[in-house]
Parts: sequence; structure tokens; C-alpha cells
Amino acid sequence: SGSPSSGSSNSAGAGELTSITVGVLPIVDVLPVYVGIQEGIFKKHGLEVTPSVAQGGAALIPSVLQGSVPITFTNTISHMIAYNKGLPVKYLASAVYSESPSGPSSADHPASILATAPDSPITSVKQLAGKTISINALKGIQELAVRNAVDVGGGDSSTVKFLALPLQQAQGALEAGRVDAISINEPFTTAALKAGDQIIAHPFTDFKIPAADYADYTTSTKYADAHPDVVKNFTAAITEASEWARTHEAAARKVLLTYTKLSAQDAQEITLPYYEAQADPASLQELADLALKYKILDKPLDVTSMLGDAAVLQK
Amino acid sequence: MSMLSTVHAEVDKETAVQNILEVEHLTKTYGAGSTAYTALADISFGVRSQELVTVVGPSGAGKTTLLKCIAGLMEPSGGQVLFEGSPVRGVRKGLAVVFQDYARSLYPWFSVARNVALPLAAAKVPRAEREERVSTALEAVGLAAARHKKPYQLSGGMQQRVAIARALAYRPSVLLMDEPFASVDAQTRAELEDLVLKARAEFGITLVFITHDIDEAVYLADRVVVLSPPPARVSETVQVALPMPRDQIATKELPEFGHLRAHVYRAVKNRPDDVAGQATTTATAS
Amino acid sequence: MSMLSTVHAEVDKETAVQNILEVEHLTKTYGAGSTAYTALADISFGVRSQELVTVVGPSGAGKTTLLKCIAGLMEPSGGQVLFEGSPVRGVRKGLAVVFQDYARSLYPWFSVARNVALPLAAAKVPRAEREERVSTALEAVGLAAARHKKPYQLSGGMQQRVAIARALAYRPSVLLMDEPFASVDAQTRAELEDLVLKARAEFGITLVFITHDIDEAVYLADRVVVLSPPPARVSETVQVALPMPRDQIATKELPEFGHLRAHVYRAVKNRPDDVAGQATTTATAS
Amino acid sequence: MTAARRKGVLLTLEVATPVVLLALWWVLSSGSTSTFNPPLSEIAQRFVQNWFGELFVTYFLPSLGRTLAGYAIAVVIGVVGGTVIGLSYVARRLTGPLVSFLRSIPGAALLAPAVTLLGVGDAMKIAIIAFVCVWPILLNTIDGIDEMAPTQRNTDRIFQVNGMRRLMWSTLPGASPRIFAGLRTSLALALIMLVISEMIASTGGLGYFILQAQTTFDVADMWSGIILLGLLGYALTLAFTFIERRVLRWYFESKGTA
Amino acid sequence: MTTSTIDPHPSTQVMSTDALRAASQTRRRLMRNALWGVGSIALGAVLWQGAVWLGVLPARYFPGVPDLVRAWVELFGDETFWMALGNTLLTTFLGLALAAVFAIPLGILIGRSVYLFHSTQFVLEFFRPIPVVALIPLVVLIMGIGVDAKTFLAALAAFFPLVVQTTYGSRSVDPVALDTAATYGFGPFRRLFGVLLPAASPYIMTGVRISAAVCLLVSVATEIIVGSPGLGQSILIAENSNALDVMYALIAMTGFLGIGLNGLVVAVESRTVRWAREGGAS
Ligand SMILES: Nc1ncnc2c1ncn2[C@@H]1O[C@H](COP(=O)(O)OP(=O)(O)OP(=O)(O)O)[C@@H](O)[C@H]1O
Ligand SMILES: Nc1ncnc2c1ncn2[C@@H]1O[C@H](COP(=O)(O)OP(=O)(O)OP(=O)(O)O)[C@@H](O)[C@H]1O
Ligand SMILES: [Mg+2]
Ligand SMILES: [Mg+2]
Repeated sequence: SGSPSSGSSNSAGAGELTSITVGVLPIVDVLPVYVGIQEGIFKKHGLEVTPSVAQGGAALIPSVLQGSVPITFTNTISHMIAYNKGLPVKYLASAVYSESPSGPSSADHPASILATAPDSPITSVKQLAGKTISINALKGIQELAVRNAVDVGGGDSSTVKFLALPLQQAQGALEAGRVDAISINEPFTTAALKAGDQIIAHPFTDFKIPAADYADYTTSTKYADAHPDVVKNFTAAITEASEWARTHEAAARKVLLTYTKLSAQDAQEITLPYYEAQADPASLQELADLALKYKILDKPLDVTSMLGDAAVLQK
Repeated sequence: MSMLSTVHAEVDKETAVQNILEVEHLTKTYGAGSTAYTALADISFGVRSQELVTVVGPSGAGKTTLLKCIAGLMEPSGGQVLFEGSPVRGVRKGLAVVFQDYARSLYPWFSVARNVALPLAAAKVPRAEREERVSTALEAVGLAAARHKKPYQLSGGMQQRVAIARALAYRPSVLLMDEPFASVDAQTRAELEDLVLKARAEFGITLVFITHDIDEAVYLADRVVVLSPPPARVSETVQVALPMPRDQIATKELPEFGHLRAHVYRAVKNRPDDVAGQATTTATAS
Repeated sequence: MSMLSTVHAEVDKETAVQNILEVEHLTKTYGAGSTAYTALADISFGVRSQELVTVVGPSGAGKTTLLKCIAGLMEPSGGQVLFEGSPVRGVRKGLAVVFQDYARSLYPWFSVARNVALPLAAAKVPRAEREERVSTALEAVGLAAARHKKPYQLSGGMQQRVAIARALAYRPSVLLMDEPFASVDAQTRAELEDLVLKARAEFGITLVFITHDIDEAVYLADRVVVLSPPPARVSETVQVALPMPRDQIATKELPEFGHLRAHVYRAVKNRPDDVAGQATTTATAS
Repeated sequence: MTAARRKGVLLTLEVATPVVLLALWWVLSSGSTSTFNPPLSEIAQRFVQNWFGELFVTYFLPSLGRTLAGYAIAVVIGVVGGTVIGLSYVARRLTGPLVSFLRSIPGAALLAPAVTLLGVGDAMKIAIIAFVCVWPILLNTIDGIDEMAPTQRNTDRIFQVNGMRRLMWSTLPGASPRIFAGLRTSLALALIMLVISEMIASTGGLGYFILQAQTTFDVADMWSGIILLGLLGYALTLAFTFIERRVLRWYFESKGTA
Repeated sequence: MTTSTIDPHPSTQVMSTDALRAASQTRRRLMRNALWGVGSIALGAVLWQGAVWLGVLPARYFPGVPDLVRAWVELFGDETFWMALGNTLLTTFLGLALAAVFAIPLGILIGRSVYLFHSTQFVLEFFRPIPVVALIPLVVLIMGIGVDAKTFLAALAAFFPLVVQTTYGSRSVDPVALDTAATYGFGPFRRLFGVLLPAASPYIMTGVRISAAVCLLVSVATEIIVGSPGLGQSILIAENSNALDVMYALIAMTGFLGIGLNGLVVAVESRTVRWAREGGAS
């Protein structure tokens, strides 16, 4: 990855940097982490961040609990499940929203869609009864989002069959007629739309609060207690980095190229999520309630207790 | 074919014409490069139809190698083996071999009877005849009672007799036997020798018989081929003109038998370099 | 120990006391239930220290079985084997065996020399002495040139000689040999016989030697144990009072040798149920 | 020791080890409050809840069916393919690197062609199970045939035991101890693949259950699934050994390990 | 005796030419092996490209061979690729070595002792079917996400096939060979290294070949799931970026690693197990 840009020289002395590993996924959602590294924002806050790329929450939460990865990106539903199971996880900061809380973005297309094949007779979620939808993982944020989108769109999600399929495989399975609809997000959305897929829903924005606060940065309570400074500095840095990513979109898109294998064209064309480090308790509570409704959580969750002292969005 | 007979010093032109098997300047070298080892230097002899030729020679001379070349199991390094006038390439039909490594030539997963029956089944002998031939052969080698046993339940000598029974039941036109009686007792051995002679007479089998027992070599043979130590050559071919049929007592009492025996013994012993003799005189046992 | 001697009819009280090996009413039944097969019915005999006892008997009599019981490799079904007065449980030190199945007892992954050296290494013989013993033994069996070869590169008889060399190099106090010379030529065999006698004299080895060659049995033995066909019993024990040292020509010329030979031959032949004899008279070959 | 007593001792050993280990686990985990190490009593309770009910039929049996189907296909392809490759020098050399290549292909690569060609149903999962299980069988068959004793090979040739007869009477029995080693290795792989194949495109099954319990940090449920899997593995092994003892009886007896 | 009469002269006279011939033979053999390897890979390439051309595998989602070659060329110029490769190889080798150290002796013991066999059977058969992926969270919880966790998981996965193969191998040992060892009073060490291991080595080497591939696969899988650096991680990134050609190029690289690994084992095998092919095994 690139070296810190020379513009941010007002950093703490190099000798005082605390090295931490931050768990990330190789997706656009973690852009602020790389921005923070490359723009020297972490350095400025006394942190030397090394990203550790994993496939999903399954390994990331245990590695946070074990301590070798003190802080990790995770989707909020995973965090909620762990929290509800009594695991000592601590919410640090929000990571992304599905769109700007202040209204839909001006992007050409949504970041996340529920799509059917170009020639498919299915043009509405109402026609999905008995059909099969592919999502990236069951019992996670995507199932929740798609179920909700189907239900609020007038369909009945209990009559739909869900199938876990890697996002990369979804479009192929759709075209081969193996599934009837696919739930995907970037960069696969861009590819699917180029292929002429029909959009029948926007799962990640079809909530009551469209700007869904669906991912966060997590640490363990043990680490937070032992290293309050680090945690504080990280939160501050990621807040700054998120803002930078929002406000320097063109530069941020270049950062994408450093940690993904996106083509240059894709990096320009894909729709970025809204990077925001402050949590939205209302959105989170809606997600928690839906998770309970769809049996992803097995008991109710009060979001405020989960958030603890994390910064929340002032509307 | 008569043009070939000139290369055989011992075999006159007339008999050469009738030779069913013709070993011509056979050489065999194992391995290559610095580890190359020449087992057969230059072997030539012929076998007439229904003849019984025994091959004797010191241990490690190359007898088994020679037999494998004749059987078509091994490609010679030089020279050739002719069968009925055409060069041997691979294994022919109607040939049977009793391997020196008899224990490993039996199929451990089949019973004794099944082992004997197998080649017959492969040759599509009808079931009833197959059954009968197997029983007769097993009885002939004294193993009628062991037919349902598996090879590993037999003693060494019994396994060897199974291999012999299998070859005999097969009724080959050419039978190659590699020290077939090495592991059986004297009495059984004598009986088996007579069994082989009888089978030859009955079914007109051509036999090449390797043995290290000189009495046996002379008793059975029409001709004895004596190999030199390796790299092996034919050091002598001895015609055995003993009357037929042979008899364990009468034949061996004949003065000619004694002469032939002594002659072959000397032929085997007549080694250019008698290292073994040296060994026993110079070496202390271990 | 003298209390045991009463059970041995053939062995008088005095010699029994010196017996290093004592086989007492040994029985061995393979398998169980309907497939049970009794190989040894009731075997008793003793072996004095440094004695050379040969065991003869028809093929399948139970010689190998007996040897394995003596070696402690096989548990008898009844009776026992005493070594120096105490019952044999498992394999003792200072014992060597030349197996009938010599090919399988050599380690195909080691060279000839390594095969011979292995037991010496196991016995912690110093390297230099080991080296020397291996060379001497291989030379004694005529395989000095083959020391770097692998067993599969040797002929059958050569493999057998490697097994013999291994046993001799080991200098055991008790040596059990199971048809050790079955696959070697007459000349080599005679040399190996003398080698064994010499080793015995030199190192004071006690020997149990199984053979199906009656000449050999008499030539080598202090005593010949004749086994009956299975289920085996000791049909006779023949004392061989031929003068020492033995000599291939002189000893075999002695009239006693001829008598003993004939006597043992008759003892072996005197089978209550002459199956093999029947076979050759009734069976047509295959 | 008599045969009966020996049998008794062996049986006791076989039963005693798991009992002792379970007891240890029970005691050591009894007071545990850790999410990742629930008390065995709780796991046992979940086990009964989960598998003595509907899930056994709707989750376990379909998984088992797919696994056995995949395994069966692997056995056929492994033995037949291994025989064809083992018998032919050219085939052996030509497929050698290709086989090593395919054996080392990560699952991510298998999935795409499997989904494209076979869809997202049982056929795809069975194919993936078969694909992974086939290699140990194939390799063992090839090596077993390749290492056939020369004297046995010569005997076949001399007595004109050719074609199918040679295959059925000599080649395959000779390689059978090897083939069984491969079958045994693959049996466990099949069960592993039972879970792996349900990582994707699944809506049910034992593997799905285990993975789901794992991602939702439901460790007791996860262990209840794993225990069922382990018991299944043990049961299948017993059945396997039962068959093997019969088919390879000659082998074990001749090796003195019957 | 007879065999000592080998005339030494024929071989010594041509010694130098022999040595030359041997060297050129080795060269020729290497060439031949390389040719077969190339042939085999070409066969695979043709099959793949054929499937893409015929549309059995849609070209949009399955890059053709030329695309793959292009991706490889790019990868080879990429330093991170080589580091990933090194990481994966390291895990694989360490895992395999660790597995072998435990599995082979255990397998030998289980194969030779019915008592040990019966006392371990349940435990082994119980744990054998548990997939490594199911254990990843537990292992990560205990060991974190470093090389040691990855190595442990790879070793664990490789352990079981190797135990099974070794068990079968040690049961295949000829009883006469064991009797020989017993009569000559071989100690445990010599019995193991002189008899049991070499005799079982045909089975063991097949097991090592199986386990080597398993080790590689598990290394890659844990890299994907846990996110330790290595080829797996590179595959994960490419997959999430919809970079098909890079993904397949990387996957093919693991396949080539597999070929290399197998070649390595076979090279060892052809030295150690030659006896079995040339006439020892029964
Ligand atoms: N596969 C092989 N590789 C190398 N050398 C071999 C091989 N097979 C045999 N030889 C050598 O060839 C020579 C002849 O062996 P062969 O088996 O033909 O002897 P033989 O006359 O049958 O001896 P025996 O009477 O002991 O069986 C021996 O010196 C042996 O070392
Ligand atoms: N493993 C076994 N299972 C069943 N029966 C066996 C087994 N081993 C040997 N036998 C039987 O025991 C008897 C004696 O066998 P043994 O090998 O002791 O004979 P032997 O006297 O050594 O014969 P040979 O001179 O042929 O070697 C034979 O009839 C044989 O069939
Ligand atoms: Mg021979
Ligand atoms: Mg015997």
C-alpha cells in the first residue's frame, strides 16, 4: 500500500506511535481505514494501523476477543448477535451508512440492489413468492435487508427461498437461471446493471430510515478498558478519515485501487456508501427489531446499551 | 530356417530344422551406465518339439534371466529367441511357467483350487472339464485335501506344488520350470519328477527345466545345457541318451547315468575362476 | 531340571541335563472351529548345547511350524519349549533364524551389506568389527561382489545366501535354519554345508537345521529328528555317530553314512498314509 | 489370552476411551460460563433437543444422503479412473500433473463451474463432495496398480489372464489393500465436505446447522452438531471396517493382522 | 563363489564413457519428465479453453487461457504476489512437517498394536470428520490469526489422512520381515526406522501426497477466512473486486503449487520406494 501523503505533517512524534492491527474486509466499506493510513490521519492520532483482511465476521470477532486484532470492522448485525450472546464486544464507531442521512445521493445508481435477469418476467418483489434469491450469507445483514425490502414492497418474505452464494457468483447463477433474483452490492451492482439486470428493490435503503447504519468498528471490552487512549484515538481518527473520504471523493476513489483489485473504471463508476463514524441509534434499533422479527436475533436488543458511550448522530 | 543352424556348433543341421525354440546369441544386461551388469553374455541353443532340456548352472548364473527371456517376459539386450521360427515378442499362448518365486506367483486372495483353475477359466475351458483338470492336478501333487485353503495357509513346499499343479492343469505346449522342486522333500520330488515326465509323454509338452540338482537334470533330460558363471555362456550341451521311460531306480542304476552325472558335474564345476573354493578355504565363518 | 527328563523316552537322563533346548509335547493347531488344522500333534525332543540337530520330514509336515515355535515367534497350542530350563516366551537374544522364505526376510530397501549389518548394529557391535564381520560373511557365501546391490537385483540363490551370511555374521548362540540351501546349486551347497559346520565349531553354535535333503541331514547332523506327515509326531530320532570333522568326500564314502542315509530315508518314507505314492499311481498328470 | 477374552479387552478399550474423555469434558466444563466453552451438560441438552426431533429428518438425513451419494460417485470414479490411469503409462504421465493441479484447487474455484454446470441444488453439492473425495481413492488405486508385484504381473501374462479377467482377478485384488486405504481416507473427507458443501447455496442440513451456529456464536448448538457429525463418522467407520474385514480377509490373515 | 567371478574389466574400461552416458541419461530423463509435465498441463489448458469456447463455461465468468496468461504476467511483476506465495508455501510446508511428525509414528503404532488401535479408534474417528473451517473461530480465539494458527489448522487437516495411510501401511508389512527383526533383537528404533517405516513407505508416501494437497488447500482456505496474508487472501481480494482473471490466475497458481509439491514428494518417493516398484512389494 502507499505511503502517507506528505500533506499531513502535524502528526505526533514517530516514536510514540502505537501499532494496532485493524480487521477489515476487502470491500469499499472500509475505505476510511485506508484513507486514514494513507492520509496520515491515524499517525496524527498516534496510531500505526495495519489492516488485516478477512472474509467475514466469523473469524474477526474471535480474533478481536483473542486480542491479536484489537479493533475490527464488522457488520452491525454480527455485532448485535455477539453482543446479545453476551460476548464482551464493544461498539466503537459506526463505519458506513447505506446513504447519506440527509437524503439520497446523486449517484447514477444505488450501491445495493435486488435484481432480476434482463428478460425476467419478475419485475416486482410481489412476484417473488416461491422464488429463490441469492444473498451473500444467511442470517446476516443481507437476509434481513432483503426480507424487509420484500415485505415493505408488498411481497411476503416468508414465501421466498434464500440461498447463500458468494456475490461474485450471483450474476452467473442469475443468468444461468439457477436463481430468480440476486441481492448484491458494489462492485457487483455496477457490473449487473451493465449487464442489463432489472432492479426490483433497494434492500439497504428500503428501511423506514433509509440511511441504514449497517456496519461498525468493534473492539473487546477488555481491550477498551486496557487501552482507553488507543480506542479514543482510533475513534477520532476514523471519524476524521470518514469525513475526508466523504469530502474528497475523487481522491478516495484512488485509494480504493490500492487495496482492492478493482479495475480503474469500476473504481470510478461504483457508488460509494456514506462514510460516517457517528452511530444512528434509530436506524440501529430498526435493524435490531427487524433482526428479532426475522429470527436473526433470538431476543430483543436495546441499542442504547449496546452503543454505550459511542458518539451518536445528532439529527 | 536352416541358414540359422550354422551358428549352433552343437546342434546339427537336421535337428535345427525341427527346433521349436531357438535361442540365438542371447545377451542380457541389467541396468545401464556404471551399474550395468551383464548376466547373459552369449547364449545359444535350440529345443526340439517335445524335447525336455534341463538347464544347470551355478547360483546367480542367469538361469532365471534366460527363462524369462524365453518366456517373452523380459526383453533381451541382444540376440533373440525364435519360437517356431519367428522372434519372440511378448508372451505367447500355450506357454506355462513355474516361477522360482512360486510363493508370489500364487494369488493370495484365491483358494488353492481357484488358483489352479484361473488360467483354465481364462482359456475358456468349460467348467466341468476345468473342475476335473483341477482335481486331477491337485491330486497328482498330493494336495487334494488342501483345495479350499488359501496359499498363506500352506507350507512352502505345498505352495510350490500348487504352482506346479497349475502349470500341469493348464496343459501347455511349452512348459518352463524354474527350480520347481527346490522346496519339496526327496520322496515327493521323485514323484513329481515322474509326474512331469508322464505329463510330457501324455500331452507332448516341450520342456525347459531349470534345476541345480544334477541328478535331476540328467534323470529328466533329453539334453542338459550347462551354463557358465556370469556373464553366462553355454559352457557345454550334454546329450542324454538314457532309455525311455525313465525309472527312479533302474535309470539311476545304469552306468551311463553315473557317467553323465559325473560329466555334467565336472562341466558345472569347470569354472574359469573358482572363487567359491577360495572362499571356503580362506574365510573363517563370519 | 532333571525332573523333566523322565518325559523323554529317547533321551537318557544324563544328556537331558545338558539340553539347552527342550521341546516338550509341543502341539500346534492353526485356526479354530471347523477350519482348525493340527500341524503338530505331539513333538518332544531335546537339543544339547552345541549340538547340530537336523529335522527332516515330508513337505507340509510341520517343520517350519516347529521352528517358529522354538524361535518363540509362534505360540504353541499345547506343550512348551524350554530354553536353558525356562519356558520360551517370545524371542530370546542370541538367536538367529534363516527363514525358508528368505526372499521376504531380506529388507528390499537396504543393500545386501546393510541387510547383513543390521542385526549387528542392533546388537551394538562396534562399527569396525561390524564392517569386518559383514565382509567376511559375504565373502564366505561368495557374495563379496554383490554387497552394494539391492536384494531384488539378486537371483533367488543369491538372496538365500545373503540370509545365511546375515545369520552367520550375527554369531548367534542358537541358530535355526529352515531349508537354507534349497535354492543353491550342488557345489555351492556343499561349500555352504561345510561353512555351517565350521562356524559351529568355531563359535560353538547350537543348531537346529531343517532340510528335505536326507544326505544333507545325515552329513551335518549329530542327530536327525524325523517327523511324520501331519499331524506331525517324531517318528524317529537317529543318532549320527559319524567322525568329526566331516568331509564331503570322505564322510559320504563311509559305509555308516550309507546305512544312516538309508535308515533315515526309510524312516521318512514309512508314512502310515502314503498319499503322494497313491497320487502318482492313480493320477494322470493333470 | 483366549480369543474371547482378547475380544472382551479390546471392546472395553474401545468403549472406555470415549467414556473417560467425555467424563473429563463433563467435569472440566461443568462450571464454565464462557460462551465459547459451554458446559457439556448444556451441549448434551441441545443435542437431544436438536437431533431427537424434526431436524434429524429435515437436516441430518438429507445431508447424509448427499454425502453418501458424493462418496459413492467418488468411489466409482476413483477406482475406475485410477485403474485406467494406473494401467497405462501414457495416461499416468499425462494425467499426473493435471491430477495434482486439480487436487490443489481451492473450493472457491470449484464453486463457480459447479454452480454454472449443475445449479445450486443437491447435484452441485454432491459433485463438490465427490470432487474432493475422489483424489485419495484415485491416487491409492494408481499407486497400488503401479506397485503390483512383478511376479504377479508375470503370472498374469504367462497364463493369459487378460482383459477384464486380469482386472477382476488379479489387478484389483492386488491393489485392494491400497484402494481400501484410499476409501478410508475419503470417508472422513466426505463428512468434512458434508459441512463445507453446505457453506454455500444451502438452506438446511447438518453442515449448514453447524456453520450457522458458529456465525451466530451459538457454541452449544455448534457442538451438538459436531458431536452428531463425529458419531456419524464413527458409525460409518464401523460399517466400513465390517466390510473391509470381509473383503480383505485373505490380506489380514496373510499378514497376521486378522 | 560363483558370483565373485564377475569380470571387473568390462565395466572399468568404459568407465568414463559410462559416466558420460549416465549424465546424459539423467538429462534425458529430466527432459522427458518436463515434456510429460508440459503435455499434461497443455491437456488441462486445452480442456479449459475448449469448455470456455463451447460455452459450457460462459466466457463472461470464466476467463480463457489467454486472459489467464495475461493475468499471470501481471502477477509475476507484483511483489505482493511473491510474498503471498511465500507465505502460503511456508504454512504448507510447516503444516505438513508438523502433521508428519505426529501422524506417521502414531499411524505406525496404531497399525501394529490392536490395543492402541481400539483405544484410539473412537477418538480418531470422532474428530476426523470435523472440518477445519468449523474450528477456525475456536482456534482463532485461542491462537489469534498469526502464522501459528494457520499452520496449526493446516497440520490438523493433514494429520488425519496421513494417520490413516500410515496405519494401513504399517499393517501391510510382511510378517516375515517382522519375524526377522524380532529374532535379531531389533530395538524399537531399528524396528521403526529399519523395517516398519520403509516397508510402509509406499502407503505413507501416497499419504504425504494426499496430505500435501490438503495442507495447501487448508492454508489457502484459512487465509481466505481468517485473513492471514497469503494466496488465499489475494484470492479473496480479487473475488471481492470482481477481478475474475486475477482470481482464476491465483487459483491456477495454487494448482501449480500443488503440482510442484507433488513433484517434490514424488522425487523423494522415487528414491525411497523404488524397491516396491522393482520387485520387493508383495
Ligand atoms: N533386476 C535385476 N537387476 C540387476 N541385476 C539382476 C536383476 N535380476 C538378476 N540380476 C543379476 O543377474 C544375475 C543372474 O540372475 P538370475 O536370477 O538369472 O540367476 P539364476 O541363475 O536364476 O540364479 P539362482 O540359481 O540363484 O536362481 C545375478 O547375478 C543377479 O545378480
Ligand atoms: N497360517 C496357517 N494357517 C493354517 N494352516 C497352516 C498355516 N501355516 C501352515 N499351515 C499348515 O500347517 C502344516 C505344516 O506347515 P509347515 O509350514 O510347518 O510345513 P513344513 O514342514 O515346513 O513344510 P515344507 O517342507 O513344505 O516347508 C501344513 O499342512 C500347512 O498347510
Ligand atoms: Mg533363478
Ligand atoms: Mg517349511
